[in-house]
Amino acid sequence: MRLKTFPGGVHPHDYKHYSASVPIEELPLPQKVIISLSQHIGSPSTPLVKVGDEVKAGQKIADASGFVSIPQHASISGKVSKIDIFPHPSGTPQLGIEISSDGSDNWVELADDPNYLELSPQEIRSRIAEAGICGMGGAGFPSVVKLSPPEDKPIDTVILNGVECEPYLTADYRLMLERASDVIAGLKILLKILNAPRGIIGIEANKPEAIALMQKLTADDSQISVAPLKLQYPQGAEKQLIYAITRRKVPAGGLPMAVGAVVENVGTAAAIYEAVRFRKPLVERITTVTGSIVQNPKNLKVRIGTPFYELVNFCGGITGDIGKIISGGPMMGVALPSLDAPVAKGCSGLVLLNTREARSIKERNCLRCARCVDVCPMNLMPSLIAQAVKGNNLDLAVQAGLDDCMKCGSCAYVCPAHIRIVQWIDTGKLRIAEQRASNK
Amino acid sequence: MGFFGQLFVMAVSAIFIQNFVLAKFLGLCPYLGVSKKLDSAFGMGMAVIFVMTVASAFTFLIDKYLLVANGLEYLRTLAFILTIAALVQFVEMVIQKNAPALYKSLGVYLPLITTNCAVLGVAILNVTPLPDGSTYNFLWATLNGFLSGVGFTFVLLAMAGIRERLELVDMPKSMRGFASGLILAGTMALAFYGFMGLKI
Amino acid sequence: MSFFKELTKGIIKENPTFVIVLGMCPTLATTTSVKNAIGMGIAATFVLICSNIMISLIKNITPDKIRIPVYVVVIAAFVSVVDMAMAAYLPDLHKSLGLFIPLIVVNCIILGRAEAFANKNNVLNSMADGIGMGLGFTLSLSVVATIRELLGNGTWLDMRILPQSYNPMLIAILAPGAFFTLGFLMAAINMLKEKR
Amino acid sequence: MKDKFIVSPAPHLHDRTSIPNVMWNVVIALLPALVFAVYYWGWRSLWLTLLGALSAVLTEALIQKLRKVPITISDGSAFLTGMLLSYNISANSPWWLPVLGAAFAIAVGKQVFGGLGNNPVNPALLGRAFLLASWPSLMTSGDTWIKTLSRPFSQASINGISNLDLIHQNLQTVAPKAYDLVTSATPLKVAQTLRDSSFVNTITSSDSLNSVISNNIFTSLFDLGTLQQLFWGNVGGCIGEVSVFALLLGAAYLLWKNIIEWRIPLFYIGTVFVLTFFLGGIKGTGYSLMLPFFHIFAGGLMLGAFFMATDYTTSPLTKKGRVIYAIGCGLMTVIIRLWGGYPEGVSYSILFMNVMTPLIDKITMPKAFGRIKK
Amino acid sequence: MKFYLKLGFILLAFCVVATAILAYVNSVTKPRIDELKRVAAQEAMAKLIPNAEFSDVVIHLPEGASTPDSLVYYIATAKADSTKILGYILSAEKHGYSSNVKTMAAIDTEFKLINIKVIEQAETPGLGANCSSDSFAERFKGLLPEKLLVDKDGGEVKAMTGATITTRAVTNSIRETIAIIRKDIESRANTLPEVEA
Repeated sequence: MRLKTFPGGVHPHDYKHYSASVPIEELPLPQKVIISLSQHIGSPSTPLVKVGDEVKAGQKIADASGFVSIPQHASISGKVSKIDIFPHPSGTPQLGIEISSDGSDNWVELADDPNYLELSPQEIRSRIAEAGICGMGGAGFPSVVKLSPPEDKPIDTVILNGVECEPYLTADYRLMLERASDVIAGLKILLKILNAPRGIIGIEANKPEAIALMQKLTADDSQISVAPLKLQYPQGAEKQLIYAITRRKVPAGGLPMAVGAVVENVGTAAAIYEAVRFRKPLVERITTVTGSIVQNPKNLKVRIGTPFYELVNFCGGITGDIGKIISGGPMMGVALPSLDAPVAKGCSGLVLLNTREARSIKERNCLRCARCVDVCPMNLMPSLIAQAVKGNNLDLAVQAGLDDCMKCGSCAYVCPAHIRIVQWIDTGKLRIAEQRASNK
Repeated sequence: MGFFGQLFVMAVSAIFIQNFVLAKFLGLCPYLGVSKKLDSAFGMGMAVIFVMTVASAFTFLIDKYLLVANGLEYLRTLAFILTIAALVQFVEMVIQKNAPALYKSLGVYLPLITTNCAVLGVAILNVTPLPDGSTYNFLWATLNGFLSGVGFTFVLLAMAGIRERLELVDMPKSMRGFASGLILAGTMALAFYGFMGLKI
Repeated sequence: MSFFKELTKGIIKENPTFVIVLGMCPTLATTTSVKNAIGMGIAATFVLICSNIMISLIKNITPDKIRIPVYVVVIAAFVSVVDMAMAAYLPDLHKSLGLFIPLIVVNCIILGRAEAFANKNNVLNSMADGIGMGLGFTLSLSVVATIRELLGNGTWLDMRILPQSYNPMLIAILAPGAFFTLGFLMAAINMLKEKR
Repeated sequence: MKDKFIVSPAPHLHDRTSIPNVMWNVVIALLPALVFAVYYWGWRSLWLTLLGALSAVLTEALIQKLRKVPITISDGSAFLTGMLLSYNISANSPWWLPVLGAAFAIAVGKQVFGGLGNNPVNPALLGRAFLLASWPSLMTSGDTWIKTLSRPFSQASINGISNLDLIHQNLQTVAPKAYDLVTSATPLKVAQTLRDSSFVNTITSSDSLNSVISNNIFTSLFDLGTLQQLFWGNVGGCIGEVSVFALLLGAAYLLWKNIIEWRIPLFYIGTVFVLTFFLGGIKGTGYSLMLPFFHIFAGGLMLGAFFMATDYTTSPLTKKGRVIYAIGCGLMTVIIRLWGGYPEGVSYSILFMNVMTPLIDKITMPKAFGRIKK
Repeated sequence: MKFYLKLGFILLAFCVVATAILAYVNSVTKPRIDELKRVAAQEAMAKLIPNAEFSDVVIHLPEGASTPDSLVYYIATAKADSTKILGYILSAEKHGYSSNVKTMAAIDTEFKLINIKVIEQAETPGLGANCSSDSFAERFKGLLPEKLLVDKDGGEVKAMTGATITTRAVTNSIRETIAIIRKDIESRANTLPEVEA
C-alpha cells in the first residue's frame, strides 16, 4: 500500500535507535522545580501564590489570564522559594515560580470518575481547562480552545498526532506503546466533546510496533482508525498531517477547524484522559533525553519544571564535549545556552550534540539549486525569501511566502550553501512585523 | 507567402534577429535606465509599443503625402521629431484625462519616450528603402513600428528580470548600476546571436 | 576665466558619456572604428555648439510652455544641416554613420545641455559648454573606438598597430563587444571614483 | 562551560550536500567523456581541458584576490566552468583558445556579478559564445575538426556517413567538393548543408539520378550505422560531444546522486525529438524515426541537456518553470539547427533561455500551501 | 486661447525659419549629392570595365515571377568605338548571412566574368564582410556562368573560410541575374548593329 503523505519534505536520518527501545523510567523527585508561567501560546498565567507559601503537588499555583491561556500547577510538594525570571526552554528567560521540594510528594486529592464519558461536553471542557492542558507536541496551544469550535464549524475528524517526525525523539513512541489505552481513551473523549464521527491516529511508518498495537486496540471500534504515514519530515506538522490524512488543505492563516479537523498530540490525549477521569492536572510528561554523547539515552517521565541537568545526570551524564544543547528535536528545537532551563509542558525531548555534530559551516552564496523549493512543504520559495530579506526587499519576501512559513527547517536542512534560511526568515518576520506596526 | 507568413517573418526578425536594442543599438537609454524593476519596465514597454505604433503610422503618412509629394525629404528629421513630440504630448493628455489609472502607471515614462531614439529610429527606417529597393506601405510600416516596440519591450523585460534578481545579491561595488547593465546587455546580445542568419 | 572652466569640465569632470551617462546609442553604435567615432563626435559637437548658442540667444523670447518643442526644432534643424553637409562632402562617412546622424536629434546630451545649461547661461559660456561637452563626447567615443578597433581589427585609424599575426578578436567590433567594452570602461571609472 | 555551546537557530541537522560536493561530482560525471575524447583524439584533448580548467581557476583566484574577498576556488565551480568550456571546443584548437575562453567565462560571466550563484547566464556557455563570436573560423570551420582516426568503431564510415560505397562511387563524381565537405565537418554541419536548398538544387537540378543520390546521402546520415557512430563516439565535434554513451554514463551518475533533476534533460531532449521528427526532413525524404534519433545524438545536445541546461544558478526555481525552460531550450535548438546560420543551436538556445529564467521564475512563482490561486 | 495662439505662432515662426534655412542648405547640397551618386556609380562601373561608356537597358520581367518587375543592366561600349561592345554590367542582390548583399558584376560578351564589386552589405565583420575586399573579387575573375557555384556546391568559387553563406549569396545572385539578362542580350546581339546603322 502506498503510504499517505504530503508534497515536499525531507528524509533526515532519524537517530531514534538511541532511545527507541528504552522503556519509560520515572525520574526521582527533583530538589526543586521551576514552573514557568509561559508554557503555552497565549498570555502568561497569573501567579496565585507568593514566596514562602506551602504547596501540594497538583495544586493550582497560577491561573489562566484569558481565553487563550492556561492555569499552572505545582508538580511537587514544597515551598515557593522564588518568583523570578528563570531560564526557559524557548531560549528566552521567562517569569516562573520556583518550588523547593519537601521530599514528601504530597498530592492534592484526586477523584476517580469511571463514568466520565457521561459528562456533558461543557463539563469535560472545564475539567480540561482546569487541568492546564496545552498541546504537548511543541507548539503548546491551549487544548480547550481547540476543543471549542464555533457552532458554524462542525468537526468531522479528530486526528491524533503520533507521527513524531523529528529525528532522535521517541517520547511519543514509548507513550503509545506503554500507555496505548490511555491515548485511545483520550481520543474517545475528544470525539465525544466535538461530536465528531471519526478519529484517526496518524503514525509514521518507522514505528511499526506502535501502528500494530494501536490497530489491535482499535480493531473493534468503528469510529477510530490508524493511518500509517510515510516517513517524511515534517509529517507531524499540523497542516501537513491533515493533508496527508484527509487531503484537505487548511487555508493560509486559518486553523484546522476551518476544514473540519482537530489535531491533538498523543501525549495530550493521554493527559486529557487523566484530567477528565481523575481530574489530574498536567504536572508530568514523557521526555526523551538522547544524543550520541549521553551515557544512557532514556525516555523519562518527569515532573514539569525539573531542570534539564537533573535529567542528564539521571541518564549517567555525558561522555564527551557538548557542542549543542537542544530543547525539542534537532529540526525545530531551540539551542540553549545552558542546562539550567526547566522541562515545560511542550518539551518532548532534550538532545545533546557533540562538537563535531554541532559544528557550523560558513554560509556561501545561494546557488539557486532550488532544493529548498522542492522540499518546502508549504510550497514557498525559501531561497528567495532569504535573499529578499538579505537584500531588504520585504515585498518580494512576502510574495515568495514569508508569511506562510512555519519554520520547519527543511530548506536549511538541504541547502548545499548552508544558508541559515530559517534565521533569515525569522529576521524577515520581525522586520515585517515592525513595518506593519509602524504603518498602522 | 501570405499576410500571416509575412507578419510572422517580420515579428521574428524584429524580436530576435534584428532586435532594436541588441542589434541596432536603438533605445539604449531607457533599456539601461528603466530596467531596474520589472513593473516599471513593463509600464515603459507598453508605452513605447503604443507610441512606436502610432508614430509609425503618423510619420509614414506625413512623409508620403506631405514631404515626398512636395520634394521636401530634407525636412524629414524636423517633421518627424515634431510629430513624435506632439504625439507624445497628446497621448499624455488623453491618457491623463480618460484613464487616470493607466496614467498613474505610465505617465512618468511618457515624456522620456520623446528622446527614445527607437521611436525616431523606426520612423526613419520605415521610410528608408529596404535593401531590395522596395519600401513599406502604410500597413507594414505601422506593423513594423508595433513589432519593433514589442521587440524592445521583450528585451527590456528580460533585462529587468535579471537586474531585479541581481539587486538582491552582493555585486562588486564598481559594477553596480550602468557598468553591470552594459555587461548584461552584452551578455544578452551574445545570447541572441544564435538567431543571426536565421532563414525564415 | 569661467569661459575656460566651462570649456574643460566636459572633458573629464562632467564627461557626458562616462560621468553623466548620456547618449549611449551613438557611443555603442558608431565606435566600430576610430574614424567613425571621430566623425560622429564632430557632427554631434557641431550640433551641440550651434544649438547651445542658438538656445542661449532665444532663451528670453521662448515661452516656457513650448520650450521643449522649440529646442527640438532648433536641434533638428542643425542636425539636418549636418546630415546634408556630410552627405555632400563626406559621403563615405555619411554612409557608415547612416541612421545615427538624424538620430543626433534625440541624443540626450544635446537636449540635456540645452535644458541644463544653455537656457540659463549667456552665449559665450553656452558656446564654451558646447565645445567642452562636444570634445568630451568625441574623446569618449574615441577611447571606446580605440579599444574596439585595436582588439577587433588590430588597427587604429586604419593604421595597422598589432602585428599581422594577431588573430583579431572579432567580438570587439560586434554588438556584444560594444556593450562589454563600455561596461568595463564604466567599471574602471567607478573604481577610480571610489579610490579618490 | 556555559558559554561554550553553540546557540544557533534550528535546524540543527544538515544533510551531507555541500557546494564543493555538488561541483566535484559534476566534474566526476564529465570524466567518461574525457576518457573517450583522449582515446579517439589523443592527449591533446586532455591538455586543452586542463588548460581551460586551470585558466578558470587562476582567473577566479586572481579576481577574488584583487577584490579582497575570500578565495573560493576549492569549491570546484571554477574548475567545472573551465572544464565545460574546453568541452565546447575542438580537440584541434590552439592552446590559447580555452585559456582565453575560460578566463572570459569566469571574469565576465561570473565574477562581474559577484561570483558563484549570481551569474545570469551559464559562464561556460558565455565563454563559448565569446569564442565563437571572436574567432568564428577557428570555432566552426571544417579544417579544425579532427578527422577520425582509424579506431575500431570507425573503420566502416566517415563522419557519420557510413555507406562508403555511396560516397566513393557516386558523390565523388557528382560533386567532388561536396565530398570534401562530407568528410571533414561535423555530422550536423553535413545535415545542414544537405538541407540547404541551394545545395540540393545544384545536385537535383542536373538529373534525377543525382537527386536520388543526394537524398541517399541525407538519409544515410540517419541510418543505424551512423547512430552507432554517434553513440560510441569518433565523429567530428567538440571534445565534450565525443560520445553519447560517455555522456549518458555521467548523466546517470548525476541522476543517481540526485544532483540533477530529470525534468530539464527529459523535456529538452524530448522536445528536440518530437520537433525534428516532424520538421527535420528535406523535400522528398518523408518521416523517419532515425531522423530525431540523429538529432538527439548528434552535436552537443546530450552535453547541453544534462550538464549545462541543468546548471542550478541559471535555470528556474520551480518544477513548472523548469519544464517551460526545457521546452524553450528544445524549441530554440531545433529552430537554430533547422533554419539558423549555425549548424548547432544547443549553446545559444540555453543561453537564451538563461536570459529568460527570471521571467519564468516570475510567472511560475508558487502559491503557498493553502493559498487560493488567483 | 489668445495665449495658446501666441504659443502656436512662436513655434510656427521657429519652424518656418528652420525650414527656410534647411531649404537653402538643401539647394546647395542636393546637386552635389546627386552628382556624387552619379559619379560613384560611374566610377564603380568604370573600375569594372575601363575606357567604356555605359548605356542602360531595362528588362521587363514577366509579372508575378519575382518581386521587382523590372531589371536594369548596362551595355558597355568602347569610348573610342561606340559600336564595339566590351561587355555588360549588372547588379545582383541576395540575402546573405545577416544582410542583403548587393553586388555589381561585369561580364564580357561571352558572359565570362570580368570582375565584381560588392557594393552594399552588412555581413559579420571579419568574416562575411570581407566580401567587399578585392581579394574576394579575384575569386570570380574569368569564371563562366556554368562554373558559378560555391566549391562546396560543386562549382569553382572558393568560399571564404567561415563565410560560405555570404559567398554563396554573391555567387548565386550573379549566376541567376546573368541567366535572366542572357536571353535579352542574345536577342539583342542580332539587332544591335542595325540600330547603330
